[in-house]
Amino acid sequence: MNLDFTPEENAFREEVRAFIRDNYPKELMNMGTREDLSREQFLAWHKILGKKGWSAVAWPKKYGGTGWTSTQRYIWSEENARVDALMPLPFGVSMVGPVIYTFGSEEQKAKHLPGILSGDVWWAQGYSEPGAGSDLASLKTTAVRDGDHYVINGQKTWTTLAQHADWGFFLCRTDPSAKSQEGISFILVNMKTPGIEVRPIKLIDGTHEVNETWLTDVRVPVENLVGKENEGWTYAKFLLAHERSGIAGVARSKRGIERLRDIASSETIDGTPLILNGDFSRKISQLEIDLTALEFTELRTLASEAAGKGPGPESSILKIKGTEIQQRLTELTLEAVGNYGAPYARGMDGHGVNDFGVGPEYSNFAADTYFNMRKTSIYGGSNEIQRNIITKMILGL
Amino acid sequence: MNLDFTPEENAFREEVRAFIRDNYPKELMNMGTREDLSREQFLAWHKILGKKGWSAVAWPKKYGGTGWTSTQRYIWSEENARVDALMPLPFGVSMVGPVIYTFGSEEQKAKHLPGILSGDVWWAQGYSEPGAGSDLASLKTTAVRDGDHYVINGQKTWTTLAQHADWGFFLCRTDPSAKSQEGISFILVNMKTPGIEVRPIKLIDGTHEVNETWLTDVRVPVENLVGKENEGWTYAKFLLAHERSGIAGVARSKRGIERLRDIASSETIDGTPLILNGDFSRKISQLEIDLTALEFTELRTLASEAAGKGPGPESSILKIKGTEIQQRLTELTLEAVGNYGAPYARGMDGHGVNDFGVGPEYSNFAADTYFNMRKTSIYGGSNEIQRNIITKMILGL
Amino acid sequence: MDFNFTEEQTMIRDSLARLIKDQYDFDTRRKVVASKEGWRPKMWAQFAELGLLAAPFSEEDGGLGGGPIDAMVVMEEFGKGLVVEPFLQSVVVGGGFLKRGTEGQKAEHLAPMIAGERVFAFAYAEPKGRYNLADLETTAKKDGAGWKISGHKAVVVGAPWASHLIVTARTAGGRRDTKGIGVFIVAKDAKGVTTRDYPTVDGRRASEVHFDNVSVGADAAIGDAANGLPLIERVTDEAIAALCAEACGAMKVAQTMTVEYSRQRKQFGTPIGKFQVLQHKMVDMFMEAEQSVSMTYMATLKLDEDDVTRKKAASAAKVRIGQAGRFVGQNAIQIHGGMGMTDELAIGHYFKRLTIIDSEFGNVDHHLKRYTDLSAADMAVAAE
Amino acid sequence: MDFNFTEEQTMIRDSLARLIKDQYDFDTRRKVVASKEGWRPKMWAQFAELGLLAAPFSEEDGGLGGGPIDAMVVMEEFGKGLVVEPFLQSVVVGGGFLKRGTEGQKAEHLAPMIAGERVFAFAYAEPKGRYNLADLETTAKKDGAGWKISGHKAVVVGAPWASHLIVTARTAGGRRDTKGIGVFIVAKDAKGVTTRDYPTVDGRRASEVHFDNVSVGADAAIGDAANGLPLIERVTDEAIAALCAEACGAMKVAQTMTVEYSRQRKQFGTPIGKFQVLQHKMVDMFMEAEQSVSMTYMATLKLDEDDVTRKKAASAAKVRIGQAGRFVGQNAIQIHGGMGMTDELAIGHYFKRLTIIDSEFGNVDHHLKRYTDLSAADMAVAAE
Repeated sequence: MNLDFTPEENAFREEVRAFIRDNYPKELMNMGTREDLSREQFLAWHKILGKKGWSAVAWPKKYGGTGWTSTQRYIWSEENARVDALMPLPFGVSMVGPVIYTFGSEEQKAKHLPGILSGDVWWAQGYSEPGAGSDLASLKTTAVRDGDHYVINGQKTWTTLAQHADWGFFLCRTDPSAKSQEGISFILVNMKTPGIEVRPIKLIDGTHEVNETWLTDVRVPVENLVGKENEGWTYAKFLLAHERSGIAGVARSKRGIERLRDIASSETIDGTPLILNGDFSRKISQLEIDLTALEFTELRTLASEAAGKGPGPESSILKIKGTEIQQRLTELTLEAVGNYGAPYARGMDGHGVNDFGVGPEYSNFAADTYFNMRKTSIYGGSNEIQRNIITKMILGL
Repeated sequence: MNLDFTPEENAFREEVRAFIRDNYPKELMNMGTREDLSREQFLAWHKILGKKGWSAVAWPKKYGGTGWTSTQRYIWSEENARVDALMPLPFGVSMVGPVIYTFGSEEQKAKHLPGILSGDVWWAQGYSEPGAGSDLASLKTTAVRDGDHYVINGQKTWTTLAQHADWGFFLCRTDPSAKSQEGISFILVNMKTPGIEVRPIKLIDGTHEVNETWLTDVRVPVENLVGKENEGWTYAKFLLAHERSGIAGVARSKRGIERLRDIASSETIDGTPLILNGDFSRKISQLEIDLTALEFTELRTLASEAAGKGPGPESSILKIKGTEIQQRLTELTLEAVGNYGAPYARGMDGHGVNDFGVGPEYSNFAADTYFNMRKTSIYGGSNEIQRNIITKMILGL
Repeated sequence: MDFNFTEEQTMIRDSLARLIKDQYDFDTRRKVVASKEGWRPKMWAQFAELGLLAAPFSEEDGGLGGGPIDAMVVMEEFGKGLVVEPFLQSVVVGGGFLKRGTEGQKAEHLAPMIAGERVFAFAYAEPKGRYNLADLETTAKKDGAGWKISGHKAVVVGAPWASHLIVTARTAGGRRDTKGIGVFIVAKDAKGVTTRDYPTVDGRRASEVHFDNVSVGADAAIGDAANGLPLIERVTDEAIAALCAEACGAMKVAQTMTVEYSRQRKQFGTPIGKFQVLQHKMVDMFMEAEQSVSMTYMATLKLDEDDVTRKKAASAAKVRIGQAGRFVGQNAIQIHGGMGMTDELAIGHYFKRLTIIDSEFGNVDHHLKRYTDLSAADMAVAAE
Repeated sequence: MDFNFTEEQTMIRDSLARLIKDQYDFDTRRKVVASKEGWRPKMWAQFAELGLLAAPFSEEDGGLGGGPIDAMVVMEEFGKGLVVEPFLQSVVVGGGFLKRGTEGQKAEHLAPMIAGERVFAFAYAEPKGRYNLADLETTAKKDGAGWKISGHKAVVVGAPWASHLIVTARTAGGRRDTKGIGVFIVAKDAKGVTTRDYPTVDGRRASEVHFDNVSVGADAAIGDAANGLPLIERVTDEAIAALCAEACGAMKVAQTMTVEYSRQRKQFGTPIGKFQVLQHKMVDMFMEAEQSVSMTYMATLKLDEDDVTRKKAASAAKVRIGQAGRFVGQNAIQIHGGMGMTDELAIGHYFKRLTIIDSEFGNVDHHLKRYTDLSAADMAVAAE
């Protein structure tokens, strides 16, 4: 047992740090938790990484991934978090990509993987439906075979950032007589296909981050089916486990704590910096300690994955604790800014940072970010669902 | 709305304060949370109150109770808590007494109420059975009619302080064919009857506070049946609601916080009193604030009871919050005494206070009391059961 | 001891509840909040007509003879309806200062405030003062018989709707000294007053208010301009009690809405209200709301006791309610799931209001410390 | 980065686990704890034979070439078995000081300690010192070449079984000064040493130890008698890491025992392990235990980094494990219900041990403050 990095790993860190320093767009530094950026802003870093061959850090080399070890990926996320980088969105690289290269046809791989890697194609996720939430198996959207096409009808919801999407992956019921989790298929859909309508859902923080997606007689070529018909549930579960494994967000939360310390050094309480206030500084300490526990739990999980075990139910722990920490972090940040948590930046004219001149810049989105982050314990399988998973898979109850 | 006491109530407070000052046994002051006292010590104050006519504060006057208003009872418990008085045990006065005067025969009232009031007769509770716990309806002890007698067979557990008991009240199954909650009867049993064996259960704090009670062919006259045969469940529920209503323990916890403040004033941390340490003093404040919330919740409940509503599901709130506070109080007390929480007073020779000369006197039972108080969220219907009750009765889910 | 409402209080509550139900449904509120004005002066006039603005004042002062309990009743209903109009700012705080003013001040300000014609906002917080009422950079300098006020007040809730401001300012001593603080009435249209108006995340409006050598007369000072902090603390504690009542109203609705939602929403074929984990969370939400009501009664009933008792009561209530509001709000969203995150459902707006309530007039940490410091002072006195 | 155990470490763990299973079952432990001696010197001899006492020392020092990871492995198994014998006191602390002593001290003390012939206890805490290692009233006064020690040490765990004590004492400066502290080896049978032995609530034995002008030679002092605190802190941090490992072992057993109990115990006709509320509580217990393991690895692996890193790591681990131990212990009892309260079931004894672990070498509050102070110092350095 040891925590040492090898000389090669240290050299790797130097390399990626230099690359980030030289290539990361300056104007996008420290914007990592903002949700209302333009398509171009979201994709800028992804495209740079795509050219470098670093956009898919967890993919095998043969599909265009980096083939990095888990330690390299750990270093990579740490170095990106230093500038709070806007990482490639998960829908392509972390979600549909691994499904395609694991279960897809050669044609699908050839057609879709390059666009995912380069950042030219934006993907949307079509899992959830109104009234379904964490219970994916109850879905109602149907895909009916009609010659060389599936005809899809139904409604998806929480399709994150689908307003920008070129393609989407949708879970559809292809065998209406099957039991709840069977008879589902995993289908790739060009979002420009007639019959698709994306309607914005406004969230409580004022952002347009998610959408409802209505599908009316949407005709999709059968070759867009991934894997076998009626076996989509297997791919869906595979995807969800992959989604959870990145969700701990340790490096980003570390950066968040640094930022919180900066804020608490600027804010004063009775004339002294808030950071020197025993109550507040100990809350930061507690958060940092909890984050350390999560970090080493993730490192242990990565080590056991590297030893050949795929992402297992342990990833549920990372999801639960990771989101609890992210939420607590935004809660403390809002607390730190005091009275200036109240002004509603998005409610004013213009959306740039502090162009409304109320309070210090770091206070501008403190409340909105706190509100927004409540989603993290709900999405990706709510934290209650994660606890159910651990109950079954680990405790065996 | 107001918090004022009437002149009569203020006069009442003076009266009871004087009575307690003049009559409460000096050697039993501040022993209220100890569980390993002698029968005489347990009964001393009860007997004094019995002579004065104040032993049953919640009973109607016609049965020998005080007939006091809820405000008077509130004052009474506050004044007793000032000396941390050893109050009359609940088994007679709070539990079986109200069942007897509400559902019992005239003979039963005449025979049993005087001994309960005077403190001459010690009662034990025979509700729980091994493997049943909070699920009272699953009980297995049987009472079979045989001429003028019931013949009781079975095993009870958690019979608190039954080693001193003269009489017990037992729930027994009289109709084995009935559904779980029906077919149960409420029977009074003289503990000296042949066939009863009381075996001690040692608890984790080293005390002998509870017992197993084995009943083998115990013959009990049929006139000891309370109310109607097979309707004992009704009386049992009545009793449980009464049991819960006193369980908030506000006055006693107030005294506990005072004592904790005293301890924290004696203990030092880096040379200054612990009470001046921000962390610790704020924990005391939080506890006191939570206790204030409980106190006013209890006052509101009492007011609505006084307005004619009996103890309802609201008493579950008092049980949950009251026990949480009692547990937190003992936890903080243990924390306050530092290293001297470890010595095991009961493991040494002799049982008097500090006759073993280790650490300050207030530290002697800090750990044991903390361990012992874990029972409070388990007994009287566990706090999980209380939440189930609120779910059903108040939220209607 | 008595926990009953008077007939008048019950009447106020019922008629206000009816008015809100009829004219303040959630969709209407959303429209109002999104409108240019952000509130409805006509609604305010109706509140005045109903007697709400007069309720907590003595008859000599032109009120209906009520007091803090009446304000509590109003604020709880405001909390239930997420009402944005500035009862707290104008009636509880503005009125709270004015009723302790001179007869002249009452005649000039209190009467039109009660009539709904003048609206007050409380300009006390400053960019660097956090929750310390005495941490003031705003100054009021003697200028003949009157005063000249300069400074920057932060997040003055309700200021865009106000005709007048109650301003705290330093008249002597150094920043954070407890002595040397005055309270002044300033017309918002006075020369030298500039405001930057904006919405708040919980659907209200506020302003940054700048005072640049604003001249006011001698009659602008309320109470002792050399030692106004005790009065400020008293009125602020009254505001805290009223704010706690608003939080109670919001919590009750958030809690019952969540129970209702859990009854209807199905997952895995079962209403989610059948899942024990969610049931117990909702029980805890219920208990938090109940205890908040208890604390609000307590703090309100103790407003007229001695200073230390009043302050401890107000701080205790604010602590408990800050914690309860966070618990109730967060769990309401969690149990609502994705729907709870949407702007279109009311629940998120209750969550947001409860969040901001914690930061108004001092958050949990601030009041836990205040309570602790007061307890220590108490003990020191007892030990003497 | 590597989280694997060496073959030797795996072997130690497995053979120790077997030994405990065979000879340290719960009923045997109860009898031993209740016996006059309170421990089994023969068991200690077996531990020595197995090489446990030699495991964490270098080969030059007569050990097996291991280090803190080996101590961690042993302590986790001790925690699982609720082993009372003083590995922490004699090997981790005693050995921790001695291996940094002179060659003479190693020859005289470390070798027989490793052989199991000498047993050490750590006399550092004082009645009024709480968790401050520098808050010492015990003094060591220069006396010719040697020293004279006087004072009262509180709750010296394992002292009744020890042949020797490691004593911290003030050699110069005032109470709580960080300089002027020495560390001394004192034979327990030395003239002037008196002990009052007693059991502890978690089944061990401890003593109040009084030193009345106890004479020791110059070779009794370990390291710099004028500035021993850095060494004391280092060894204490090593003890904390080992204690955390013990807590992890205890938590894992408490957690799995509770799951097992919930499978068998029925209520309302259903195994209580089917109730979702209890399931999620047990999930939380599991997560707490897992995170404690992570923190223990972290703290153990950072023992040899710079002082600030080591201290922060040890304090962070102690905070997290103190909180986890409380959560796991309390909920284990709660889910066991009445049975959890009985002396006859093992679970209550795990709860008691976990409770006391929090207070050993500083509780949650102490270490949260230490961590925070160190972070502040870190930031100040970074800002320079």
